[in-house]
This record gives sequence, structure tokens and C-alpha cells, in this order.
Amino acid sequence: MALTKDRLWKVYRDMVLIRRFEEEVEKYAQNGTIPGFIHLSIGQEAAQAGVVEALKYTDYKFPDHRGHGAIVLSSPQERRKNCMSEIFAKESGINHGRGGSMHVNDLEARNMGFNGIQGSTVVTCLGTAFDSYYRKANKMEGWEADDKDLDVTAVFMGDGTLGEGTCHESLNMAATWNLPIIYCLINNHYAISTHYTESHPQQQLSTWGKGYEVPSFTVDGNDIEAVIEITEQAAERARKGEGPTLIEFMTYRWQGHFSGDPAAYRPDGELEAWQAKCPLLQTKKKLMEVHGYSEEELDALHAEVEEEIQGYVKFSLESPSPKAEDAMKFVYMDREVEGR
Amino acid sequence: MALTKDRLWKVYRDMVLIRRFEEEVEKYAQNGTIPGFIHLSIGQEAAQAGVVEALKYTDYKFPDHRGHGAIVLSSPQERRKNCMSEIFAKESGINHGRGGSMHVNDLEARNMGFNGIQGSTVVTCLGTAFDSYYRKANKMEGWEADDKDLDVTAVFMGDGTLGEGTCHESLNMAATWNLPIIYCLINNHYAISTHYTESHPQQQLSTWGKGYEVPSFTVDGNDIEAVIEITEQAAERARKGEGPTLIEFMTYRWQGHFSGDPAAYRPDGELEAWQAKCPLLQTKKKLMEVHGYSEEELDALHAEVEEEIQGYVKFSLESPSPKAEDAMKFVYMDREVEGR
Amino acid sequence: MTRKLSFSGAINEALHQEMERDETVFILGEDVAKMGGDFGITKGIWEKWPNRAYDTALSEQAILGLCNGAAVCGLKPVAELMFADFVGVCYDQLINNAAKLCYMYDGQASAQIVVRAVTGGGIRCAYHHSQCIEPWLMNIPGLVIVAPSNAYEAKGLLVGSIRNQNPVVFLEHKLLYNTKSEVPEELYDIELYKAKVVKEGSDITIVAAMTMMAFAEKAAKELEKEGISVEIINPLTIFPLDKETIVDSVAKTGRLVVVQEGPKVMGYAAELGAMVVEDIFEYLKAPLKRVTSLDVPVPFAPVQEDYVLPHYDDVIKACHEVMAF
Amino acid sequence: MTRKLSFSGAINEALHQEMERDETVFILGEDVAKMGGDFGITKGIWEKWPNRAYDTALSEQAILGLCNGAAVCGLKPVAELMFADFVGVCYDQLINNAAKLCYMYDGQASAQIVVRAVTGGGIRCAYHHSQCIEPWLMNIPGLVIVAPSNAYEAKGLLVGSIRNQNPVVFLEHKLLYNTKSEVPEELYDIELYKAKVVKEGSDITIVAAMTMMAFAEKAAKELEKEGISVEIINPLTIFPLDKETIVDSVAKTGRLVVVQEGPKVMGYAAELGAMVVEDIFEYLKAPLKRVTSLDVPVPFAPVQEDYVLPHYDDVIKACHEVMAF
Ligand SMILES: Cc1ncc(C[n+]2csc(CCOP(=O)(O)OP(=O)(O)O)c2C)c(N)n1
Ligand SMILES: Cc1ncc(C[n+]2csc(CCOP(=O)(O)OP(=O)(O)O)c2C)c(N)n1
Ligand SMILES: [Mg+2]
Ligand SMILES: [Mg+2]
Repeated sequence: MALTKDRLWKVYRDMVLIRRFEEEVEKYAQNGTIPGFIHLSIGQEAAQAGVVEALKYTDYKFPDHRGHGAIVLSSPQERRKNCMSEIFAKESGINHGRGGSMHVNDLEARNMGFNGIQGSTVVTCLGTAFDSYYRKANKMEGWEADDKDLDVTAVFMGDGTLGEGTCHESLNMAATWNLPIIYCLINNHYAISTHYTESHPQQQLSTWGKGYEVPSFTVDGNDIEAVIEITEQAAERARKGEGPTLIEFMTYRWQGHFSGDPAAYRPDGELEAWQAKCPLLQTKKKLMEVHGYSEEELDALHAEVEEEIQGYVKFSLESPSPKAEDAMKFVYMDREVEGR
Repeated sequence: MALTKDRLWKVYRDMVLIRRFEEEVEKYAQNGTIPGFIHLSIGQEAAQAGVVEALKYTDYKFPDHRGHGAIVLSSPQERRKNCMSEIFAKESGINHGRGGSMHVNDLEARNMGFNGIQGSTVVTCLGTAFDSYYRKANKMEGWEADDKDLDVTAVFMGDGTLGEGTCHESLNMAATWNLPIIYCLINNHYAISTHYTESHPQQQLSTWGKGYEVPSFTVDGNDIEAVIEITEQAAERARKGEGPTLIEFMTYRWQGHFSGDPAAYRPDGELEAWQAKCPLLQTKKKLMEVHGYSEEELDALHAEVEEEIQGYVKFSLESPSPKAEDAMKFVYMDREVEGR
Repeated sequence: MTRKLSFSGAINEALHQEMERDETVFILGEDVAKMGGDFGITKGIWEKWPNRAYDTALSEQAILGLCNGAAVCGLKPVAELMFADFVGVCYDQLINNAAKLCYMYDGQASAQIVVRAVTGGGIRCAYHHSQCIEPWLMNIPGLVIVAPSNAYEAKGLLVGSIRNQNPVVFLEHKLLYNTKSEVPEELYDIELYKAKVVKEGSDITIVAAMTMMAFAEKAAKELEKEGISVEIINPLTIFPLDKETIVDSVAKTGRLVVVQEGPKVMGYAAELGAMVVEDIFEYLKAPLKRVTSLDVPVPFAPVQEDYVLPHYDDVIKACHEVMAF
Repeated sequence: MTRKLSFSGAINEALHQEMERDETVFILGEDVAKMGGDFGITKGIWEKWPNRAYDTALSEQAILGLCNGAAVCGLKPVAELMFADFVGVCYDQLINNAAKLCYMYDGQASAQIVVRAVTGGGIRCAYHHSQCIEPWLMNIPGLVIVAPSNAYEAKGLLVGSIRNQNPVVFLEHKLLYNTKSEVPEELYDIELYKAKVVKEGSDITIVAAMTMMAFAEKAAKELEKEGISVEIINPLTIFPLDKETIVDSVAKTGRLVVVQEGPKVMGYAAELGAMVVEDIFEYLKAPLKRVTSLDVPVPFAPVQEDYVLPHYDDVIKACHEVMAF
């Protein structure tokens, strides 16, 4: 399925936004401004932008630890800068700086955030999927209509994360109950240093889903059109109550596991081969060759994104740190915990 | 594959032994002599006797919680009575009565016992399988020969237990490393009250194993010849380092989940239909009709088993309880814990 | 006049009544729906509301994960762990997800879930079906642990737990299921975070929960005859502890005996002991006494299980010792 | 003269030397083989012994399950948990399998395994990569927890742990990896179950472990100038605790200050406090003081993490308070 000209333009812009977002994060992580560990998604923009594009604002999104792209695109324009300032540990951060890179969530946009324990969100997502399933079954307020669509839940999980027992428990339950979940398996070939073929028996990881009799696919995760098409189909099934889908997106992370990892475990030339398959490059080519966009139009898009990103960075740098005592807030919903 | 006359006779005797063992255990559980919960395997004798028959004494066996059959057949003649007296909580019990029905282990016979947490042995068994794999890879003492067979590990697990995340982690690892494991999935249709089709998406649970590209089969678990044949093939592959096999044995437990459970959740007639497929009955028929054994010869076998079982029971009843203070032993291998 | 109801009946009634009142409450777990629970606690719910009672696979991580996610959307799940010991396989979902969700979501949402867990020894089920799990969870800010000792408390506390906005582990001691007490027919809730002064007294404070309350009450009576006045406190919410009530009591009596079923080492008695020696050292008249299980796994053989679990005589002995000090 | 070696180098050397000596020792975990570990601790092992170093999937339950089974067969696995917080997902294998195997096997075999776990806060990695896990495991008889505070201890204790017949959780504080101390080149082991009297003193006993040892030592020096004599004890084996050494020390000084990185509630300081008020109440001259983290998840923002973790000043304050009592 080819996207319309406008839509391809839009998602190209989304991908450029991710790329530039990540590059700035990397810069400030490297120079010590951003604390903690940072996992960058450069090279994987299509799988993130495509999945978010295929979903509604009201669908639940569970980004993974390499999820800045899905995170920033999930939030509406006005809160995207707060996603970045969260990573900078600032009071203006969308979670007031208490979470950081691994824990940027925006419940209003149904970005449900990540949990640092790999595989944890893969079971939490059962619950968001269960919510509309339950409300509809019980004809709760707003859910009386027989033909009302379920809310879809999309969970991102890496090839390595598939090793966790939670993945099995989740797919087993989702498939038994036909829960509206899309398992977005981002196969970027490595879990830290370990190639997926060294820790899993399958040639393609989507084979795993077939063991549950769940529709399971492997697609080129760098082809944004393919990503959107397959995800839209999965979302359609999920909304109608036809159950989960597993999609393996084949892609590659250009950086090491975390910002600063030299990634010495990769064979020579592998990175370069994948860089040639850059999702932005591919899309740009299509925009120009198939849809007739000009170099100038693309430059204008890039400049616009640049301005936007620089706005986020400025905002992040200028925002103050949170108050130390605010660390005591919300341990419990209904009671205070003693501070200093 | 048809078994030889003698071998079929032998395994028939094994199954009768299990049946009578279980009936006596039930009797003494019901009258309060045996404490705790008891899970009986009546109706499932073929899957237990067949698997143990297909293995060597030196292969590792992990019985499940419904495992008295595999347990008693794993131990040599002279220790079988101690398996029963363990269930009776006696000092003569194979673990001095500290474990009971759920924890009867005989390390010398490589019956590695059960762990009350379902799915736990499904990962522990990776380790016994790993042992000879490791010793051979490192050419350790006794393992220098290239053609030396690996020790096989057989782990019993129920249809319900397959819900645990450990099952995934185990099969994933075993398949990746080609560990010598036979996953003996005893599908007796229920996990307590829950039919396997209500908690799993697959029509046949062996489909699950195919998701790992592991040889996976479903066989009639009440047909002892089929059980032995498929298990021997799996053991052969495992010994040669060709990796794990998943076998789903279709069978049925006649009693409720535990001794005393009325099993009201079963539809009318289901039990009777399965009783007609009794593994003992089927084998007895074959012994008489195909192999020409006479009613008298079978009576003699039954009488012999009866005498043996009554010996176990007498021994169990007459054995004293363990010493209370012995509860303090072996919390640590190398240090004492303070008692009263 | 209120009727007498069993502990299990009281829990069942609490579920029925609160589910009647609040359509966002639902139950899930292994065999909780059609069978009504392995211990029969959830009987009749599935029949009444087939879409609000879910039998699950043996997938405790998925069960708790589902609870956490559903709670964030505004549902109120009540899950059953057939045996509390199984917390081991879903520990991460409790401590790193449920307990931290409110914090991670910066107060925008929390894991308002109840995990009913069948706890304790005494039924000859050995190592993996007999444990007291509260100490495994008490180092985790964000969690709540509730432990009723009779049917009246069970009903009110379960309702209070369902309405509490935080993740609650609700401990049901299997030996209490058949015990009876007076239980109002109407729906009521007991406030969490409040310890109950079961009996006032002036010489010794005994803190006990669940089945150990029976030891405490019997001991108080026996000691009363000797002229020793015992104050009994039942924490009810074991975590976070109602420090004030407990500390005030010990400040008054000067003597603390904690009766706790689980092993001694790092049981909740440890926190109580530390609390008083930290906060009201000057009021203490005698050493802390902890009457507990021995520090071993719970063995199967009845003589051994009985040897390992706390002995009533030791409560009396401990009280005599603190008085004689 | 012995060389100086980093904490991480000392652990690496211990593994190399003990693996050289004993062919049943092997390592496994995520990225421990080809990459030499996420923190570089297992460097060079896979190169030397490609069949004795295993990169695994992200399957902590399988990793520990394999360890348990292999140990029963006589192998000696040393697993790495990249972050100790991940104990949550394999908790059951530690508490219900490893810890109970010796008991279940009636002493015929045990889980002689070592689980190296990277622990503690201070690197701005928030809730799930910063926790101190020892209290989660200290209620479980059968387990051993070891916690070195410098390179010398790290080498000797790791060797001691590998040789110990029980399941050992070996805590490596990430902030210690780059710290250096004198470490003998030859293979040596430090006996488990023995606390170390780091410094003798007569007024106050400070118990501290891992990074908190630095606080204790600095405080002792500072207080010495004021004429306050501090005795410092490092438990080294955090569980089971060397009760005798600790209790003897507090009996002598009469004052106990515990400095512990994790949250206060039900930290191991609670057990220490309970222990002394139970066993040597009559020798206590002042209340227990616990200097700990605040009872919250560890937040990401540096100002907040620093606020939450223990403050050095509080050690001094606690010591002044117990002296002034
Ligand atoms: C339970 C658990 N185990 C291990 C880790 C440490 N860890 C974080 S990311 C990672 C690799 C994940 O690989 P993959 O899922 O393929 O995602 P990628 O990093 O490639 O995007 C590991 C091992 C963790 N956070 N949680
Ligand atoms: C982790 C865990 N969850 C739940 C249980 C309780 N439990 C014991 S047996 C059982 C059913 C097991 O069913 P299945 O595996 O099919 O074996 P079967 O009883 O049919 O032989 C359950 C739920 C347990 N022991 N451990
Ligand atoms: Mg990956
Ligand atoms: Mg079954």
C-alpha cells in the first residue's frame, strides 16, 4: 500500500523530528548535561513513526527503553518540548524530571511509559487492552453500542526482551481472550551485544507468534509504508475484537546499546550496510522521485524541524531543576511519606 | 512400534503398580492418615510408566505434582517403599518425611523431585541437561569421547503449567543451545477446574513448541506403546546433542484435582468416556488378544503387585515419625540453624 | 443483632456487595470464576456477573500485569493468588510495577488493585504452600499489606482495600477461613493504616496479627490471672505500619512482645523492635521479645511443622521474661 | 608489596583465578561472554574458555533455574544479574528453589551457586536500576548475601562465595567498581559469615556496608577529633548476620548507629536494631539510629536522587545524638 503524497510527507517529517531529537539528546548526554543512561533510536525511526501514525490518539502506546521517537510523536505538539525536558531532568519535564529518558509518560496522550524491567510493560499492556474489552462486555457507560470499536494497545518490545517469560504469559492470555493488542517486536538484531540468533532458536522471531495461532508477520521495519500498512491492518482486527497481532519489524540501531557504547561486537560493514537502508533516506528518495518534491521543499521541512527541535533544546536547557523535596510526592496516592 | 511381548508385560506391571499405589495413597489420605494435599495420577499411568521406561536410570527425571507414578518407577525396587512412606510423613521416607507427596526425590535414581511452584522445575531442568553438555564441551573427566551420549532430562509439566513464563524461557534456551531435554506435557485437559482450551489459544498445545522450531508432537498418552516410541525417539535425539523435543500426551485424570475434590466442573459422561480408554484396560486387552496371555497369568501379576503394594503400606504405617528437631537439619549445607 | 459468618463467607460477601455497588470492580485468577476459587472464596460471582469474573491461565505475571494496566484505566481488579507463596513468580509486578506506578505516573494514576493471597502454615503442605510473605514486601514503599484476623475485619478491610487507591496485598490466613464472628449484613469498610487496640493493658504490649491474635488473646487472659496486664495491638495494616498507635502503647507499657508466624529473621517484628528502640528507647523497661517460627523452610511432617511454627507457651514465657527483667 | 587493583579488576581476577583452579566453575548471563559484561567485569573469560562463558537471552528465570539444576550435578555456576533490581523477575528461583534445595534434597545436594548482582543508587538511573535488594532476601533461610566494600574484600569474598556450598547473592555496588585498594596477586578467599571489625572504638558502634563504609570511616575520623571513639563493623556477609561480632561490639559501646543505603523501613538495620534490643538491652545506653534512604522509589533527577539517598551529615548527627542521650 502506497501512502498518499501528503501522508508520506507528514510521516517523513515525523521521522526527521525523531532523528533530530535523538541527535540532540545524544549531544547533551555526551557532554554530561543529560544524566543517566540514554538509549537512542537512530536508524529505527520508521518503526516508531509508522506505528504511531497507524494508531489513534486514544490508543494506548507502551514505548520501550529505546522509545523517544514513539514518545515524542504520541504527545501533541504543545507537550513535545516537555518530553525532552523530562530527559534533561527538569521541573518542566512531563513527569517533572523524576523519570528521565526511560520513564517519559504522557497519560493524556495514552503514552503509558516504560518500565525499566524488560518485559514488564508486555504484561501491563494486557490491562489497558482489557479495559475497553471489559467495559464493552459489561455495557458500561459509553460502551453500550455493539459495534463500538475497542481501544487498541500497542506495545514495543525488542528482540532481546522476547526472552522474558512475561512475553509468553502475555501473548498466551491475549490470544485466548482476543485482547486488542499489537505486539510490535522491534528486531534491531541485537540485545546489547547479543545477536538475536544467539539467544533465540527461530530464524525469524515472528515464528514464535505462530505457536499461539496468532497472526504473525515479519516486515521491513525501515519501510515506513510497510510499517503503517501492517499496523493499520492489525489495529483494525484489534478494534473489531479479533485479537492480537505480532509484528516483527526488521531494523537496526546505528548507535551502540547506550549512548557511549562503542558497539565493538558488530562485524565490520554491518552498520554501513544498514545506514544505506536508512528509513529517512529511503523516504526522501520516494518523496522526490515518486511524488515530485523538490530539494527546496525538503530543505524547508528540515529547517522547520530544526527550528522546532532547537526550541525544545532551549526550553530544556533553560528550565529549572525540580525541587528536591518533590521526590516525596506520590509514593502513595492518599498518604504522605516522611521527608527530611 | 509394537513392544515385544515381554516388554509390554513389564510396563503393564508398572502401570498396575502405579494404579494400586495411588489407590492406597488415596485411601489413607481420605481416612486422614496421610497429611496434606494429595494429587493422584489414576488414569495417567501410561504417560508416566512409558516415559520412565524409555529413559535410563541415569537420565534425569523431574516429576510433576501429580507424579507418584514416575517417582516410584524411577526408584529401584528396594527404595520404592520409602517413596510411599515419604508420603506418609515417616522417618523411613526417602526424604525422612520432610517433603511429602509433592516433594519425593531420589537423587541417586536421578528423580530430581518436584518444586511446589508450578513451572519451577521447567527451568531447573535446564541445569541437569546443561551438566553433561558442559562436561562434554570441556572434555571433563569421563566425557572425553566425541561420541559419548549426553544424559537426557525429562521434565513433566501439566497443560495448566504451560501458562507459566518459565516454560517460555526454558524452551527458548534449550532450543537455542540444543540441550538434551524432553518436555513431557501431560495434557489431562484440566488445570484444577479450567479446561486447557479456556486458558490457551491453541487447539493442540504441541503447536506451541513449533513456535520455537522444536520437534513437537501430540500423542495418545493412554497408549503405552505410543508413549514409549515417541519418548525413545526424543531421547535418542537428545543424547546425540540434537536438542529438545516437546511431547503432548493426551490423557485424563480420573480423580479431581486433589484427593477429595468432587470435580463438579466436568461435564457429565466425560470421565466415563475416558475410563473406557483406561491405559491399563487397553494394555491388558492387547496382552491377552495379541500376545496370548491368559486370565490366570494376569491374575498372578495382579496378585504379585498387590503383595508388593501391601508391603509398602505396611512399611509406611509401621514406620515411626521423624524427630521434630530434625527439621533444623540442612537449611544450610555448612552451618547449623538455631532450634528450640 | 448481627449474624455470625465465617471468615471465608465474610470475604465472599464483601466481594458480592462491593461488586454490586461498583461496576468497575472485577475478579480474576486461577479457578476464581466457574469454580468459585480453590478455597471457595469467590463462589457465586461468576454466576451473577459472567463478564466480571475471569479464570486465567497459570500466569501470575500476566494476572498482575493486567491488574496494573486495567487499574490505570480506572478499573478495580481483585486478583487471587491461590497461595501467597506464588508471589515469588510475580514479585516484580508487585514491587517494580504496582508499587511504583503512582510514583512513575507522578500522581496521575496509580495501581488501585487488590491481590488476595492465601497465606500461612499449618495444613501440612510444606515449603511452597505455607509461607508468610509480608516481610518480602515491607521494604517496598508504595505497597500496602492488610491482614485481618477475624471475619468482621476481613469483610470491612477487604472493602477498604478495594477502595484504597494503592496496591494492596490482602492476606488471608488459610487457618482462619472456617473461624466465625459477628459480621454486619450491610456493606461497611474499615479504614486502612490504623492499628486496632484489641485490649487495653498497662504492663506489656503484645503485637500480633492473623492467627497469632488467638495466641495473644489467650495469653492475655492467662496472664491477667497472675496480675499482669496486657495490651494487645493488631496492626491490621501491616505495611505501612501505624507507628503512632504501636509506639504510644509501648511507651505506656514499656515492654514489647511480638508474636509473628513467619521466621524470626527480618520478620516484621524486626521493624517493630527497631522502631521502638529508635523512637522511645527511654520508655523501654525490658528487652524486645520475638515469638516466631524457627528460621527454616516449613517442613511437611506434622511433628516437624509443629516444631517449627510458633508455640503458644513461648508467648507466656516471653511475657514472664519481660516482666521479670 | 601488593599492587593496587580496582574493585572491578579484583572481581575479574577472582573469576579468572578460580576458574583456572576449578573446571566446574563457569559463568553465564546477559552479555557476560563475548562482550565481557555490561560493566566489563567478566572480560577475557570467554576468550580463554569459550565453553565456560555463556551469553544468554533476557531470561533471568531460566538463568537461575539452570544454575540450580547444574549445581545439583556438581557444577559451580556464577551468574550475573546486570542490575540487582532484576531479582524481581527471578525472585522465585532464588527464594523457593535455590534457598530451599538443600533442605528439599535433605542435604544430598545444594544450590552451590553465585549470583553476582550490580546494586545501589547514585548513577541517575531511576526506580528500576538503583535499588538495594538485600532486605528482599533476608527473610529467606537458606540464602547467603555477601557485600564487599573494597577491592580486597571483593576478590576474597567472591572466591569464598564460589566455594561456599549454599546459594550466594554477591552484591557489587556500581559506585565501587572504580575504587582501588591493595589486592594480593595470588588466589585467596575470605571466610563467609564473619563480620569485620574495621576499626576498634569504645563509644559508638557504626555498622555499614558497601559504599556506606566510606561514610562510616570518614565520620569516625571526624568524631575522633571531638574525642568520640567509634568502632566500625562491616558485616561482609549481610545474611546470615554475624550476630556475635555485632552484638559483642554494641555490648561494649552501648550505642548503635547503622548506615544503610536502602530505604529505612525493613532494611537490614531493622534486624540489627531488633537483635540488640532483644539480646543486650541491658547494655544499651542510647536509642538505635538508622541513617538510610528516605522511603521512596529512587527518582531520576539528580537533586532528587541526592535528596533521597543517605546524607553523610546525618551520620554525624546520629552519632552526636546517641552521645548526647
Ligand atoms: C529484566 C531485565 N533484564 C535485563 C535488563 C537489562 N537490559 C536493558 S536493555 C537490554 C537489551 C534489550 O535488548 P532488546 O530488547 O533487543 O532492545 P534494544 O536494546 O535492542 O532496543 C538489557 C539486557 C533489563 N532492563 N531488564
Ligand atoms: C506458580 C503456581 N501457580 C499456581 C499453583 C497452584 N496449582 C497447583 S496445581 C495447579 C493446576 C495445574 O494444572 P496442570 O499443570 O494441568 O496439572 P494437573 O493438575 O492437571 O496434573 C495449580 C493452579 C502453583 N502450585 N504454582
Ligand atoms: Mg534489540
Ligand atoms: Mg492438567
